Amino acid sequence: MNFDDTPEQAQFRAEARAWIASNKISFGSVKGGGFAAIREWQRIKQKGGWGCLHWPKKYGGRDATTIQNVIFSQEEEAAGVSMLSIANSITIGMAAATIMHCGTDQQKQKHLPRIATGEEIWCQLFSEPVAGSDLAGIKTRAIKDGDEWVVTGQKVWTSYAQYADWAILVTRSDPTVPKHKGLTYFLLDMKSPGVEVRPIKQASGGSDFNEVFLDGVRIPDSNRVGDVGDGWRVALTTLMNERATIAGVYPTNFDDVWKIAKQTPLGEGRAIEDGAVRALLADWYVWHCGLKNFGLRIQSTLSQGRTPGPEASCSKLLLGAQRQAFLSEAMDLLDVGGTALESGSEMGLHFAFLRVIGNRIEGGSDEVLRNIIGERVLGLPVEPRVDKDTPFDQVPTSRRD
Amino acid sequence: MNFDDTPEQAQFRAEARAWIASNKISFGSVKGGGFAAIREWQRIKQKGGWGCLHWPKKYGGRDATTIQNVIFSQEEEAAGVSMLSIANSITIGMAAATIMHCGTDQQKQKHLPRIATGEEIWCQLFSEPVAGSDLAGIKTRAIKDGDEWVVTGQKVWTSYAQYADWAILVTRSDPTVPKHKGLTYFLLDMKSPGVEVRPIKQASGGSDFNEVFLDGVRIPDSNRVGDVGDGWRVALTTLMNERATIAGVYPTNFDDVWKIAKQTPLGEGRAIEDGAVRALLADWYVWHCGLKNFGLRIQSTLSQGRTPGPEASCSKLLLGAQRQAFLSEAMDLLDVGGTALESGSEMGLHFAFLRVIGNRIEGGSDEVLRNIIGERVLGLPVEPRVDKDTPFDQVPTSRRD
Amino acid sequence: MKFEFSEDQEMMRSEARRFLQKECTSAVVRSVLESDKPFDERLWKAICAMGWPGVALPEQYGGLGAGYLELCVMAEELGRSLAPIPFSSSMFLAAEAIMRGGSDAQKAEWLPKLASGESIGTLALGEGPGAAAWEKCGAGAERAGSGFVVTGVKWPVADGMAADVAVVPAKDSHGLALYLVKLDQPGVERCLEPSFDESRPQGRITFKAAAAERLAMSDLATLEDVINRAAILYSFEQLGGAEASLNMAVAYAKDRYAFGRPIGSFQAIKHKLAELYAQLELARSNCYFGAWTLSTDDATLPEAAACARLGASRIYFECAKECIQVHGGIGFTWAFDAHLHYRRSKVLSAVIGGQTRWRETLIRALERKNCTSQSDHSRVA
Amino acid sequence: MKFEFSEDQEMMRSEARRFLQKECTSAVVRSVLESDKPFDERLWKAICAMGWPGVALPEQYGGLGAGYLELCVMAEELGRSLAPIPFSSSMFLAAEAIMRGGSDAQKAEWLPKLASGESIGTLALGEGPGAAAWEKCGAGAERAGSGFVVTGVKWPVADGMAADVAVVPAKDSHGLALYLVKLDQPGVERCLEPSFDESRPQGRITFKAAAAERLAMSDLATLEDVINRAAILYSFEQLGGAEASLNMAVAYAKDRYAFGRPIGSFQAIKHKLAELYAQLELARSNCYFGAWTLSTDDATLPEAAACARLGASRIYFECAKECIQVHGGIGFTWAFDAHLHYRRSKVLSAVIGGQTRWRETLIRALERKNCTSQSDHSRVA
Repeated sequence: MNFDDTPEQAQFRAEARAWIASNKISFGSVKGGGFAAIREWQRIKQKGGWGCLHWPKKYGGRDATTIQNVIFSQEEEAAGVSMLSIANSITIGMAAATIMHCGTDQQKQKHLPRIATGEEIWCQLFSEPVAGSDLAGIKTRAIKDGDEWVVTGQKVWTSYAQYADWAILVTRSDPTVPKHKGLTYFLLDMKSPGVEVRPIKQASGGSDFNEVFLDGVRIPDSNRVGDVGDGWRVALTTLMNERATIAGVYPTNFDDVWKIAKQTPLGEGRAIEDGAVRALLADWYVWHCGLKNFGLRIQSTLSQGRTPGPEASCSKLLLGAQRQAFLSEAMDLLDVGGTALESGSEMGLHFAFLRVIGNRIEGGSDEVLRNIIGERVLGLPVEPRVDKDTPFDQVPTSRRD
Repeated sequence: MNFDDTPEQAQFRAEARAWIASNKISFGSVKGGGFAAIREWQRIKQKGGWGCLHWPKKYGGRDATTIQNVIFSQEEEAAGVSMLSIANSITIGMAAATIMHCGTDQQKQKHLPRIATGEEIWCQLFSEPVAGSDLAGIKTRAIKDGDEWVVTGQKVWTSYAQYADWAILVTRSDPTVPKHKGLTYFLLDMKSPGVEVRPIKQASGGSDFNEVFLDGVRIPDSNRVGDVGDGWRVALTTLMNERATIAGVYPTNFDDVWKIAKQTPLGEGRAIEDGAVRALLADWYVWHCGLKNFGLRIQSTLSQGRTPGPEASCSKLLLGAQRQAFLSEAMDLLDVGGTALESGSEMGLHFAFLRVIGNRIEGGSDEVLRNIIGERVLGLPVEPRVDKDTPFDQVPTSRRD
Repeated sequence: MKFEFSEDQEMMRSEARRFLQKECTSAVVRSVLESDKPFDERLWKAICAMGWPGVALPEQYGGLGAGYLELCVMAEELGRSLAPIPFSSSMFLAAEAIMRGGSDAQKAEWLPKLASGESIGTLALGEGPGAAAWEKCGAGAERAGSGFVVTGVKWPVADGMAADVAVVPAKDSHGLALYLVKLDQPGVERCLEPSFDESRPQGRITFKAAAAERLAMSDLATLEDVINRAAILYSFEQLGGAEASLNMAVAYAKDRYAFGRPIGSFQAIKHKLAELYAQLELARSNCYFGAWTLSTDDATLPEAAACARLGASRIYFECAKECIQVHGGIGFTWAFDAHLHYRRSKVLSAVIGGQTRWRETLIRALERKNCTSQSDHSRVA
Repeated sequence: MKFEFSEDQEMMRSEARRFLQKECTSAVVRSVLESDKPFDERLWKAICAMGWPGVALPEQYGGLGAGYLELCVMAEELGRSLAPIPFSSSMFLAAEAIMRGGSDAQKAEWLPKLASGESIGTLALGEGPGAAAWEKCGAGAERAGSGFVVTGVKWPVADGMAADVAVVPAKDSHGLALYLVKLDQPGVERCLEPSFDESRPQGRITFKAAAAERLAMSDLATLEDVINRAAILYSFEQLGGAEASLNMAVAYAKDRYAFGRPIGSFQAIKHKLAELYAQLELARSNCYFGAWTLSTDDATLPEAAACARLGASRIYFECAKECIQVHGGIGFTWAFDAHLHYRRSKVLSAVIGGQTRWRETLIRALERKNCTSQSDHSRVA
């Protein structure tokens, strides 16, 4: 065991660090901020040859290894620019990855260069109000009309839809066959007539997500990815890359609770002097380190040139519910004062305690992840399925059915 | 809300108390102890008119109300003789109740008087190695032969089988129909040839239960309860009474852990001075009182002349796993010394910590109780069943099937 | 014995529930959540008109004289409906403090006004974050003429913007005492203290030599007694909220289909809800026992209050949290009501001190009794 | 970077596992559990013959000089197979204490014997129930001639009946120090101390002015250092046991049918096992980090050791407990092996102090660092 770079890795890291140091920008340094800055950082990176490291050379990448990708991300984080790249992970990590694996040559030629330079930002149109965990249950209908498809339906939980130029989209092209067999996958120009984006206000107050309404939106058949009816397989390619994208960012709030424990009165002294608080801090720290060290094991896997399997979901599963329980205890330490904004805002505690609700749902709910680990890691048998071999339009979707 | 007896109840309680005080015996006061004493206490009670309070007069009872039954049990407990009655609860609470509800007149005539006087002790032959939670999956086969049935199979988890004169028994009389429809219920003379009782040694060291092997045991058809193939309905009658029997005895060990916390060193002082230990004690006490007060609500229901429904399972569900978790914490307080027998035996802690394993399994596992509460109390829908309408001999019972 | 509410009490509950279902809709709760108003006046007035606030107060003070069990029933229904009104601050805290600590004159002056809703009261307990011992309070009081003046800052104060009068713990030369302070006077400044649950706004109140009256019986023991009694009443409010969120989750689990089945048929959902139901019933049982001690002034009230509060605080949060989880994405939207309970559960579990404080309160009460635990079932088996 | 075991280490693991599957069957474990023998001699001799005990010891002291990572691998496999031998007492405790605290002469005298298995060592740490601070130890030492004598009672002592020599913490005029005491001398009396896990017997050792030798480096810090290092090694033993019980449960969940389906297809079982697996992987990650600090003598060893120990103690108990539950009735029988892990998990989690003690150890270590936590991911998001 060692945490040392190989000589090649060390050299790569040094180059990356030097390049980032002399080229880095910030949200504030770009006019318009936000996605203008995100696009600009991608443009600069690509110009310098760092934009799409792991892509093949012919699409503007440099055939980098996974660990080189990891090293570059680490250096971006160390330089404080990682937020400029993370926000673009749906574009690079999911849309581009899917196009690369399953797209036509024409689609690759058209989109990959523009993705590489930050000219195209993408969003993901998968989930629907009726289909969250049961993603294959989507109802958004695509009907063939000559060389085009006409798409109508409602998508939800779409990050960055308001900024996106393009979207990856799963639709139902045939409701008379079993659910996984009637799906078709498209690339959608978000400026098409009939596309409407509405932000969703979350329980936490912010709006990280949107609803996207599709009303008679026309998509050329040339924007189809994979065969008609083969959309589930393409979607799985995207989702496999989603889990890789979400893994790794784990705010545990340990430093926050430590500060709270040191500052907050309890009984005759400070909270940190109390045995129960010390036990809480200890359990919190063990969990915090567990997530961190689990992440190191995933990095090690990548570093050895292997691809992490479904077991990588462990940290996502153990993040949300535990973080929520711990934050609840932190709120409790503040006692009567814990519900006032000042005590909360100082630490970002109230926001974290509301936002954490989403951690257990987004990117695979706890229940879905337990199924995945149970079935794909431990090899436990699946449940009897009442919906799998039935034509989709005969699967019950409400008590009335 | 009040905890007062009505004048009638108070009078009944006074009579019961007086009678118990002047008639009570102990395990030690009867030659042979154990079941000899249990039989003797039942005999004495019946002689005094207290043996089977809630039975109809014609079978030797006095048509008592449920609350009178409860009051008598409370007085037995206060007088320290409740263990003499609890051990007889399978006989009175389950076997006699089933005979009373579903038995023939002849069966009632034959058994009820002898049960009332302690001459018959009964055990329950339901569970099998292949059928625990899925009780209707039993395989013990009953084949009709003239006026008799020939029964072969293996039963397990049978309390008191070594002391019992008779048993209530569920068998499979027809494996070619769906599982719930091919069962038949019998009364079995435990002295029949082919009955063999073997104690099971538990993980906790003791032997509360037995295996009972049935090898070509002949049972006259007159000992059948209910119709051929109607055994499931009869068994449900028994089980309904089992839950009522198990409810109410809740060792929480709170006094034990309090003592441990006061006596055990921790850091520079005693464990009870530590905040984490105080938090543990508080949570333990809240749970302890919750179980106690929940029991009072069940008593109140009985006292009002109503029958508690499946929601009475709540306390059983919340007993085992929580008690096990708490006892584990108590062991932990003893630190290095916690695994030595002296520290354990003083408090009965090691035994409790092993025996509690069974609390989560016996009398309805936690998983079964959650199904019951989910479905029968909250009205949540059942799972799709692959075994319900299939002939029993075609239901898969192993990976080979 | 009868360890449940009476038929009359259950009838009162049905009426209250019917009324609140109609008059305290989610739109009413949100009208306070999404504005700066300190409470919903229309609802408060309607409730006062029916005499609910005074349900447990003696008739001589303008109350209905029904009793504490009836107040518990009301609390449960108000909690169920997330009522955005200062009922609990005014009645569980201020009125209780005056009943327990006030002179006859103080009772006669204030209780009728609180009972009728003409005045709203509260207890100004908090002094910022942390579970410092109550007696470490920073506010001070001193004699001024025939009365007293109080100086200090209290925050957050539940219904601090709605209240006309506050009971204020402050230290004088004898130690901690309780003072009645009218809030519409020059010596009092207050502002909205943004709260984790804006449907139950809190205030920050600064007392600068504010004119005050000392409660007749007025020491740390009185304050503890008031808080213990309030804990039982709040525990019913929490119980109502817990049951409402659990019911919401159960209903959704029956209606929502995934994979061709109602999601409530999956054990992941079914067992979660069954476990919550069982925990809720255990918590309810402790609340009932608390109610009984409150209605009979039983000596075990302090432990019973702590058990009720600890159990109810925990289960309300659990139900509110898992209600959202069962709903999935929709549960995490602002437009859906599940988060209202998530927020409310945290505010109610903090208002008279959190779990850390109450665990300690409970253990101290047991130490005082030298652990004669309520039951003798407690033996190793 | 490479945060996993090397190919060579994994090959060593495979060989160890193959050997133990064959030679350390449940029958071997039960032969100790159900008798008074202090360990299984045949297994111990075979293991010593292969040089396993000395895997991490320098070659000059008769070890293989492979390193601590190799010792961690061995510990995991011994834990997996419930090996009823004094490996951990002798190597994690006694040999570590002598390595860290012994003079060259002490090392030269004892380490080769421990490495070869000619002698068995242990650390006589416990003085009855409770997590009293180590420095409150009741045993005492004083000079006697050119050496020392130790007086006191230690119980329970892991492998106390098997050991030939014990490292004994005792107080002398300078405070706590560590003494080497041979156990076959008149000043030592010992008896079997019946244990929660009789497959790992414990002893009670009474020292009555027993001749002793003081370890050269010998103070509270040395003791703490030894215990921290042992914690990492034990955590691997615990990890192995945890994985074994989880695997047992998973296999049964695939094989056992109820309601016409394998029980592992029910979410009640599937999700329980998935959750345990995830928790186990988190615990494993902390153990790996501990192993790395042990192999590099990194300054973060104290925190890393506490994290490894707390996580591994918890997950072993959870896996052992839920393994029984998944098995239902059969899991609760003596004849079935699940309870062996239930027992072992508790003994291993107590042997160098329980969770209460280790939580405190961890927080003190963090306080010393003034909380420069290992990561900077830790920010509110």
